[in-house]
Amino acid sequence: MAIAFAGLAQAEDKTILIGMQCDRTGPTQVVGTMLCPGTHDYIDLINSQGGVDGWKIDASEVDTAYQVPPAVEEYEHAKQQGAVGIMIYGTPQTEALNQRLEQDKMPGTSPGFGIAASGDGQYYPYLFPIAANYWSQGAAAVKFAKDQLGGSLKGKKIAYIFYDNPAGHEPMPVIEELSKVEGFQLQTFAVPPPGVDVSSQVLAIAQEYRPDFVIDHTFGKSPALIIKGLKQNGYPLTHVVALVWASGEADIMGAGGWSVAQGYNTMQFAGAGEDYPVIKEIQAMYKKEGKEPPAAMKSTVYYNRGVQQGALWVAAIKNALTLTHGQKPTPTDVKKGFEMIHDFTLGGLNAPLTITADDHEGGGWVKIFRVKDEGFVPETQWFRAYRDLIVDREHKTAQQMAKAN
Amino acid sequence: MLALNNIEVVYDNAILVLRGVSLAAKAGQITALLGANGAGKTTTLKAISGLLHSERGEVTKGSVEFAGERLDRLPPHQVVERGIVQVFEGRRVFANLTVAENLTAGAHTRRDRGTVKDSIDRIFEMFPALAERHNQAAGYLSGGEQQMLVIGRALMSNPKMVLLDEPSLGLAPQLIEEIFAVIRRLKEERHLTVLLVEQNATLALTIADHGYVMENGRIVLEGPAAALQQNSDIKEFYLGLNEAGARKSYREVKHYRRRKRWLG
Amino acid sequence: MFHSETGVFKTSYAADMALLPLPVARWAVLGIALFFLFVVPLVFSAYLLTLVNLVLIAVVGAIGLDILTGYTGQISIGHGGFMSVGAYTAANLIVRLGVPFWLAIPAGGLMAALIGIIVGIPSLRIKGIYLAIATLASQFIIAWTINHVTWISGGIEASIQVPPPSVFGWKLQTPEQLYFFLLFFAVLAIVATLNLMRSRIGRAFIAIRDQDIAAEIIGINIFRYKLYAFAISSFYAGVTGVLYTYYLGIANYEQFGIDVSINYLAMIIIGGLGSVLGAVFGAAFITILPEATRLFLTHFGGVLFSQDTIRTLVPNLTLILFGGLIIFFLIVEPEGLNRLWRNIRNYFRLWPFSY
Amino acid sequence: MLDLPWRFIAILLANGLLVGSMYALVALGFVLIYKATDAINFAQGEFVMFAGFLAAGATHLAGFPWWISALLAVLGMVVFAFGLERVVLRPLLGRPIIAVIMATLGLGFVLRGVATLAFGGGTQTIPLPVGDEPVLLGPLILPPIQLVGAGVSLAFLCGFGWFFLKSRIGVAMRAVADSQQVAMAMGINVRRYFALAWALAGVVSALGGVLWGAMLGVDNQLALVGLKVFPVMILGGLDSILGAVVGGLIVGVVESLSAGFLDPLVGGGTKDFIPYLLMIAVLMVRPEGIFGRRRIERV
Repeated sequence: MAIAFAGLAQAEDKTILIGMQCDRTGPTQVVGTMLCPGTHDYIDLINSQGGVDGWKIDASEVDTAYQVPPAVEEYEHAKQQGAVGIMIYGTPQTEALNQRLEQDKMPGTSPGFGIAASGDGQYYPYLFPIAANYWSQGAAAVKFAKDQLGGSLKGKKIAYIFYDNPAGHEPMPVIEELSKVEGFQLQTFAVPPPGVDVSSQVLAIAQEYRPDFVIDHTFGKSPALIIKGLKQNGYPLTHVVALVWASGEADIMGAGGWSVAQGYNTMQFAGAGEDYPVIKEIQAMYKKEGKEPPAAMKSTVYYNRGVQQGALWVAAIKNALTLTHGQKPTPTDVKKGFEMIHDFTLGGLNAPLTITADDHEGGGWVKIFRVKDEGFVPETQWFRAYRDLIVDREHKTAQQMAKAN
Repeated sequence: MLALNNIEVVYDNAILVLRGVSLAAKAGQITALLGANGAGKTTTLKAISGLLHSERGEVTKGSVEFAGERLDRLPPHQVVERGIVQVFEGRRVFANLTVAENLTAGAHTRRDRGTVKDSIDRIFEMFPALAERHNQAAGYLSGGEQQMLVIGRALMSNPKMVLLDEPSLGLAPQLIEEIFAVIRRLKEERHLTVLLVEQNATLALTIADHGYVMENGRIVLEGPAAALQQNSDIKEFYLGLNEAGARKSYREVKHYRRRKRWLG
Repeated sequence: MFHSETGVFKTSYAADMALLPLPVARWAVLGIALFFLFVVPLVFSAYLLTLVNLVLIAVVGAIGLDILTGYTGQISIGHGGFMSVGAYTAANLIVRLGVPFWLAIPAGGLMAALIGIIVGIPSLRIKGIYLAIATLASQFIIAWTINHVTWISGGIEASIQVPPPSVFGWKLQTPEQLYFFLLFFAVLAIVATLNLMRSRIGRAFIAIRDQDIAAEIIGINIFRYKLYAFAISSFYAGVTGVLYTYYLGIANYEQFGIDVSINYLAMIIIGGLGSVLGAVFGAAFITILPEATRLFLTHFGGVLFSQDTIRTLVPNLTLILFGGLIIFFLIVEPEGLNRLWRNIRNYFRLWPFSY
Repeated sequence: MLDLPWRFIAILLANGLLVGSMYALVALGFVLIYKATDAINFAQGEFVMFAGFLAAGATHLAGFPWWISALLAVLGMVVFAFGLERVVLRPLLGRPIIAVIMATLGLGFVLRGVATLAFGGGTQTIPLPVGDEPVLLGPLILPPIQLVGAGVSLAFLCGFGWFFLKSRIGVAMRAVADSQQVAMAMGINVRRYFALAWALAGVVSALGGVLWGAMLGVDNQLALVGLKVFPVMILGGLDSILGAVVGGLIVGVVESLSAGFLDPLVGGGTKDFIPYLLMIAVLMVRPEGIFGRRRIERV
């Protein structure tokens, strides 16, 4: 039966297939249910405008529930159906698929998570983080703290509160290294899974350690609890910066709404809010079809990241089609297409992203949005920090990995 | 008052345990049901109290009637509401509940909740040993005290009739006498109807008015207690008395024949 | 396993105890062997083979859990933990010492067995729900340890990338190449367990499950056999972990969470507790269920729902089906898929004289 | 000894006690069912989540004020628990423990799927009329929602404690837990009490859902609260209400102190892991938990 299905999908004309992994169930479902509709909507928008040079895009979604075996299974499925690449979701999944991508010469994207060193396009030729990885995020957080604290971190105290899993550990070495460079004192506070109670860590930060700045790299329920807890302990939220997965509307809602989170700084690799041309276009598309825009759109942080993911794939395919002169691109063409993305802003929703064969991260840009009134207000421009240090670390780690294997 | 009319009990839709048992217990009397292990005495009690249902047993033929009403289709709590309460063998107290709580649980079906406290006091009068330990977990009572407690607990439901299953089992002779004295008193003072299951036939027949003997799921002998006490078979098999001292071979033959008749 | 007893007369106990007592069974096994050796690899697509491969890995783990839970009656909600023990043991040996697969796999199993014995020690004193939660605790403790001891986990990412296994100099990378590798271990697990359960140890396990105090009275050292069961079962789990590691290319403890432990319990319940064949059925069923739901809904759901609804519906319906089937089998068919299979088989048992 | 950070310790202790009493509330749902019916509800976390969704849904979809929403959640959970007992648990009576464990685990999956389909995948709030300004008590800083949560939890725990110890129905429930057969012979309708136990667990879950939901926001992650409860129950003893309270408080305090003092030493989160270690240690010494009753098994 499955063989027949596979045949059906391939029979459609002029369609370019992308495998798309999602997490609509499982521990990170709050992200997936908001992010994936964004990707679909953007691709629907492009298709409704006639596709990319006449090619329709089909993002074939599968729920992996944040587990690795289904991710591998689905990767194989997508590959067999002739997908030109795969949107991965989840750090362990990225690690598991990395070897396969290289072996099959299939491009895969891991926006904002995955293997930090994979920004190095030489050693990870088929893996595209296409957004600031955890190292860049950590460095940017330190830079933001430095700017907020008057340009110097000498003798200051910074607290790093993190989800106690591998992804939560990832930015730590960068922040530790920067503590030596910038001369600040660093203390780390772990939130073990499932992270439904962080009150004692918050007390330890606000009552005992009393840092000048807090960097929050937690997931799930914890960010909301940290916002609420710090607030109740009288710690100023303007001195808290959250990395990208502690920066969604869900976290603000969980904390008790916008009024509670006033001043909280969120780090974004896609713009937050609805005020972007592409979002307006999607809304117009829904209006034209006489449908309500999806509820997920209200959760702008994750939804916009979904739109961004879709847009970057469309951009890569568009580039690939220039290489093939309108013929159906191969996965390798799409890889090259990604590496041709230059100064791609998507009307401000995206950082000025430039991906090259060396830099698959696209510069490591982020932007801080602060909670103000009933929404996110930009606090900084798109920026990046300690770029040399990050790139150097990416190279070194990638080389080590290459040697080990 | 209580009448079993030719009942048949099947467990698990397969095992026939009672094969047509008929007996009657007259109001205000003690009726003894005697028989060896596995004769079906306890099953008979369960058929009356409705507890068969919880053990996947069923009354497949005949009827159980109490004061003119059929009982054999009722769930156990409704049987209790109609005034029949069963006391298990083996002194099954609620081990983790205190003595007083055990008694309260016994009064569960009573509507007149205000008077439960008085009833508890009356039980304590009847069994002073329990009064001393009213706040202790029942699991820590001695065997005799536990037997008193289960009888007291049964009385808490203000029953018209009590089904007593082997109250003497595993108790010291002196305690047994005490318990039996209480049973007799209950009959005399409260006019309680009692169906007493016993292996200890001597004792049972001393306080019973009427007696039945069961074997292999049927009644094989019945009569007034006094008559049964004189029955030579009863004497031999249950009272442990020999007719004569000498054991001769023909007596063994006769024994076998009589035994066979019972098993028939 | 396969029965058509008509015309077969056993003349010795040995014949009665034989693994495949009937001639027809031998033919059936031969047929199945031919199917898996030739038809599957030649006809199935790479994607279908990926599914089959995941089933084969799951078969090893499910049989292992069945030895403990189905045969010995000791519940474990911590098998995910044992799998990660196997995975990291093997990954470290492979990456640091370059150990070949035929050493890495038993090594992973043995380490898991060792940890399993430690977890099993409380089973002497505690049982039922308490034991279930103690095994759950072991899962948390194992995960915590791997996450925080970088000597085990190979760094803060707690992921170790592993090169593919090489057999006689062949690197096994594609689903087709890995298929025979995994098939070998799945068959080994099936045959070994069928034999184990016919042995003295297997009979002791079943005695403990059915009535542990009685088993002790007839002279079975319960504690020792419970530990055997834990050791053997976690050995299988460890091997499963290593197979996953080879298959996925990484060892990562996050993929062996509680959900995995529950998945494996679901496999043996839906398949039928205390039956090797049931564990195989269950492993296949649970592995294929999400895929089947998805394919069905994406291809036929369009009549009723919009694409967007289907995307939300598929994963959640899979959850509901998964949970619902567990409940359904527990209530309606406690002996699981295995029973359904036996019903079919019994029909043929006395064939052609089935009256 | 004297240079210990006493103020910090006091803060952590107070925090641990507050959180612990809310753990105890969730554990109570579990204990109620185990005590009365011998069944283990591994879906307790999902019960809490589902109740949270009911309350949040009533607030956001139907626009009810918070107290009507909370009431609806209680009612909804009671009805749900009744139905569940009848459809799922009753057929499993007398089956091995693994059957009930797996059935409730399966139920957890069903509830997660149903909740997402019915209420969406986003995070919803339960706006209880509780302020955000912390209550200052000497050196202690007490978040009002936690105070309310702990207060309600303790009130209910005391209420249930009284109910179980003193009321006629409570005595009957304990009698059923002690011996179903004897309870039956005493005229206690055992099935009705099973249903009652599940319904009470539904009430407790609804309270837990509203309180925890107000604290954490309502989404599927709310079910994770259930995971915190296992060490609580085992420590206290599965069948003891007092045990649930004491277990909850112990786990709360141990977590709080270990996060405050142990974490910096080992560089990782020990909060979740220490209660489980403690639990295993207690199991080895007292397999029935601190307040649990020892079971006598018959061959």
